[in-house]
Amino acid sequence: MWGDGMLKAYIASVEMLKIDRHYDKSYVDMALEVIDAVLNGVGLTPSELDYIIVSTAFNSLLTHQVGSSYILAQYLGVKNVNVASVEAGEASGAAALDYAASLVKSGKASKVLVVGFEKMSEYPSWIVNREYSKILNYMVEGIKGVTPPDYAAIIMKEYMSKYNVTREDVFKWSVKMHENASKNPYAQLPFKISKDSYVKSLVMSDPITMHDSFPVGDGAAAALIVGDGFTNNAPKELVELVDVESSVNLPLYLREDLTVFEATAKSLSKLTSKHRVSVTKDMALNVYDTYNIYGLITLESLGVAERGKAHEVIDEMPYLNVGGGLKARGHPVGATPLYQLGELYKLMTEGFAGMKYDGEYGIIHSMSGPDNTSWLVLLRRCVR
Amino acid sequence: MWGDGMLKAYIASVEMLKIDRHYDKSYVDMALEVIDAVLNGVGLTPSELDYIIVSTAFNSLLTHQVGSSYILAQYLGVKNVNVASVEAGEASGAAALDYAASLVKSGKASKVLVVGFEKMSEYPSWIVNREYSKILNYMVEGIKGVTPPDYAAIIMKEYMSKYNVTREDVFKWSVKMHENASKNPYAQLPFKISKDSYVKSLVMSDPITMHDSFPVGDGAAAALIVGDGFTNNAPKELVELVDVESSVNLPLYLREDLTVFEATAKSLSKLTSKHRVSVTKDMALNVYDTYNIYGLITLESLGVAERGKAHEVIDEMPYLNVGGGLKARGHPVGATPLYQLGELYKLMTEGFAGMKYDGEYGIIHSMSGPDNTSWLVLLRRCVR
Amino acid sequence: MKHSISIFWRDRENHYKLLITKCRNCGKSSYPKLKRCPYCGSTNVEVVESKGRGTLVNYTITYFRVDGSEAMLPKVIGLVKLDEGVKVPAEIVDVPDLSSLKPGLEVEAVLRKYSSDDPHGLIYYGLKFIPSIIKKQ
Amino acid sequence: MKHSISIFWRDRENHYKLLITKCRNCGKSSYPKLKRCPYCGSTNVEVVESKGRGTLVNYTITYFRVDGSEAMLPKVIGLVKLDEGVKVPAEIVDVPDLSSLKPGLEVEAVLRKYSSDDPHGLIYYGLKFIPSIIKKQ
Ligand SMILES: [Zn+2]
Ligand SMILES: [Zn+2]
Repeated sequence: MWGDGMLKAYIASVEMLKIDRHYDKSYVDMALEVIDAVLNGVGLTPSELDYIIVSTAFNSLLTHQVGSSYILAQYLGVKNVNVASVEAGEASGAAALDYAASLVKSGKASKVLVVGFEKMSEYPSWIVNREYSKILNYMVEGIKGVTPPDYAAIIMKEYMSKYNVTREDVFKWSVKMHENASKNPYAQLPFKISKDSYVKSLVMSDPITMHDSFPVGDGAAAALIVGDGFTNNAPKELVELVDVESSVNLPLYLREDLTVFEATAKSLSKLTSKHRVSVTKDMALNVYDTYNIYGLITLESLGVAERGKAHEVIDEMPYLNVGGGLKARGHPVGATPLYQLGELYKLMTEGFAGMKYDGEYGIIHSMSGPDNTSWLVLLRRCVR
Repeated sequence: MWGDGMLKAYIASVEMLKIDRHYDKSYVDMALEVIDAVLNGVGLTPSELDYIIVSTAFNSLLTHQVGSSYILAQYLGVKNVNVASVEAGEASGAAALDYAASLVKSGKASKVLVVGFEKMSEYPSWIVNREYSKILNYMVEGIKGVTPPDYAAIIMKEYMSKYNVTREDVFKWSVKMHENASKNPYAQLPFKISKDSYVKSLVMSDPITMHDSFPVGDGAAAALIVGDGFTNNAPKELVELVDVESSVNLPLYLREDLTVFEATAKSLSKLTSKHRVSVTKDMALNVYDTYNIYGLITLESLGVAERGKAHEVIDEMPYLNVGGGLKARGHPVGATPLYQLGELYKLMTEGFAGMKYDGEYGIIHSMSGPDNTSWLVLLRRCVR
Repeated sequence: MKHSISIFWRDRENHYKLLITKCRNCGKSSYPKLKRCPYCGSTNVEVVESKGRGTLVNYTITYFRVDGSEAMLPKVIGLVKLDEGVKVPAEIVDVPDLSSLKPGLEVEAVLRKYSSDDPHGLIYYGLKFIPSIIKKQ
Repeated sequence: MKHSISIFWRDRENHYKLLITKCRNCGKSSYPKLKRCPYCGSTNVEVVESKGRGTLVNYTITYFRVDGSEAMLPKVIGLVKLDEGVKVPAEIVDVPDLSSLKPGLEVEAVLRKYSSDDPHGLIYYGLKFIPSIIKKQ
């Protein structure tokens, strides 16, 4: 395991694009925009990068481009750099951060740029829905027309009935996420919503409405991951990319209990045994909430709330999804974990959304579908 | 850079599936078959793996599956493992090996399984051709109907005219590859061909015929990459995964000289400056020859032949593409670099295709399109 | 293209029959026909055919469009627990009154159309579930 | 779906006009209209329009099918060197006699149909090249 004697990896910069339907920007335009912002911010030229790691889940399906990592490098005008894409469904960005951290910690590279992007608005929504549904098993689920919101709906109904939780209780998640997003300049839906706005919202898969789910939008975010050498000129507050761990769960239909995310729990127990961290209410935490119900179950699976009680603790968590979560910040899939990283990185250093976090650890949680694979990224603030 | 004081990564096993149109096997069937073979060979269970890194370029396009890494893990019945896919167009497998090596060399993992697969026979050939063409820039080339064999044809014509090389000279590559493949039990086209068989072969993009290009086939290959700890019980001859380096070239239409692969040359110069290796005629070398002409130009770009003279040296290279190259072994895209690895690994240890290589270094060359990105994997035989 | 004929055809047994994988190692059953137990990874499994009856664990009425026509919406997607103990995701059809749907409802498998390629393309058939009460009537 | 309307539309200038990017940093020209020089990475670039004339660097007569119809095959795909010095990949059309094709042949840009979505879908237009001799006749 990554131990104390080894090289360390740090976040040197993260830049994000406001999530929107950017009809005027290609995936290349979006990616280059955030790459430029990162490089300009730290005073590097593209040719000084050792690696560009791309995170995208759908670029080959939605923009017809395989090998977008080298296409990007060609537009950027760099030749010496190593480039590749990483994909783990909706958790692609977390896996890309793992590759980047491994490169730095192995001594192979000292300046790795991770860029996540997704261009979700090139096709009408039924096509985007169809392609998005390929995160489930096509041979078993996709071919029968079973889609991600269908599973969210079934999980939500099971959860409400098992724990005697109301529709309103679950919807508290949306309300909090929109409240947070209203202070996030990069959020797709930066406005507050009322506690019963699901009533008039379009139903996707009952009881999941548009207001229980993420908006479809384009986005890109880039992070520069560096080794010790680069941090000499770094600001006083530095964020270490301590570790990345993930696990796999059974497909939903094979699970005994539909209302817990075992891969999420298992990934945390890996981090706990290696770093003695646990998730607390006052921790900076950024979790995947493709649907409200997934946010709640994630908190419970991370041990920060009792089963069925997450809706009671979210108001006691000041640093939970400060950017508004997937629900309100948005979910440009391959980019989402990079947005999560950006929000936490800024929260732990310069401040974000009017807040500043002084705790030691921050955790990012990303998953694909309902916990098919779940990834945790552990960040640590180092004061120098 | 990966230095002498760092942890090292080794190849513990590589297993391959005979390349064919496996209408009876899904990508999952193929992948599990080679994963099983690797694990059984070394006496591990799936749950002992730290990581499964998938290499595939087209699985989301040709089998409708995003997140195939966790789908595989679900079929395999493992939960603790970290899983992700790596994609770099046709060079995906080399990038996957780089991620694996980084994990081992950083101390993050000690048992990383890399599995490459591609299911090329789920759709009629015009659809496969269309999806395959997405390795070029869709916005510039794809949208105009410019395809990979078109570029190979133009490059070949430029090469023949510039160096006064004949059609027959170029075709020597095919003849040698088929000769080699005839001894490779995993090859898709394990038969010899005559030196003028292009005459009766179907034209793809003139002068490129089916016999100048790779066959379309399904395949899967898996490799286990391990750290020092695991090698205690290893056989006497061990292969180290020393390094992986890559570079990016300009798109073809922006190149001054169409008859050289600068990214390939640049990647070699990176390896040379770090490890003082150069490519020699008696070295075990496995290069990408999606088209004959690319094999020849690659040899020249690697400095093993003068420009325009590669066809004169291939008969002096006993360990060149011993499996028959992409031309005759086949090219199940995401799996191809793993087949290259398997052939070299076996050649350097137990022997392959009736041969045994006793030299110190072996090199794998993989690229996407005509040198858009080119990757080199450096292997070293360690006698203990 | 929407679907691949070979992907469908290779798995036709699972589309035309409800097959269950029983693990001789850990004793658990799973869906569909598999070569390896998804719970413990053992390949010591046997495949048996379900009688095709079960109860609804839960369901959703969905308007989420994944093809170009709205004609078929809403659909009912449910998770069915077979009498043999395993759960299966499937479309529930022939529901006379959507308000009659509830967890515990008895359902049974029927062969129906999944989808078709293009207007003149292939039609794919596979298993869906109907409320058992319909057959009893 | 075959193409995305927004992908095409966003880049329509490059499909309807032959645009060249000139770098003020390294002095090199490139195709198409770009925000950054692909040779040196500089963003100090200007975009100019080509006169649309050039010569064939080389070409291929291709039978490689990437759509469902064989009607359009063979096609000629060439690399054209514009008089302004940059190379452009493009389809060469209206060639009266394929044997008249050779490196150095004078060609010029014309607007033609690229492709169309479905039988009743959108038609995409863009630049191709024809032998200049045709216009002179
Ligand atoms: Zn079992
Ligand atoms: Zn320049």
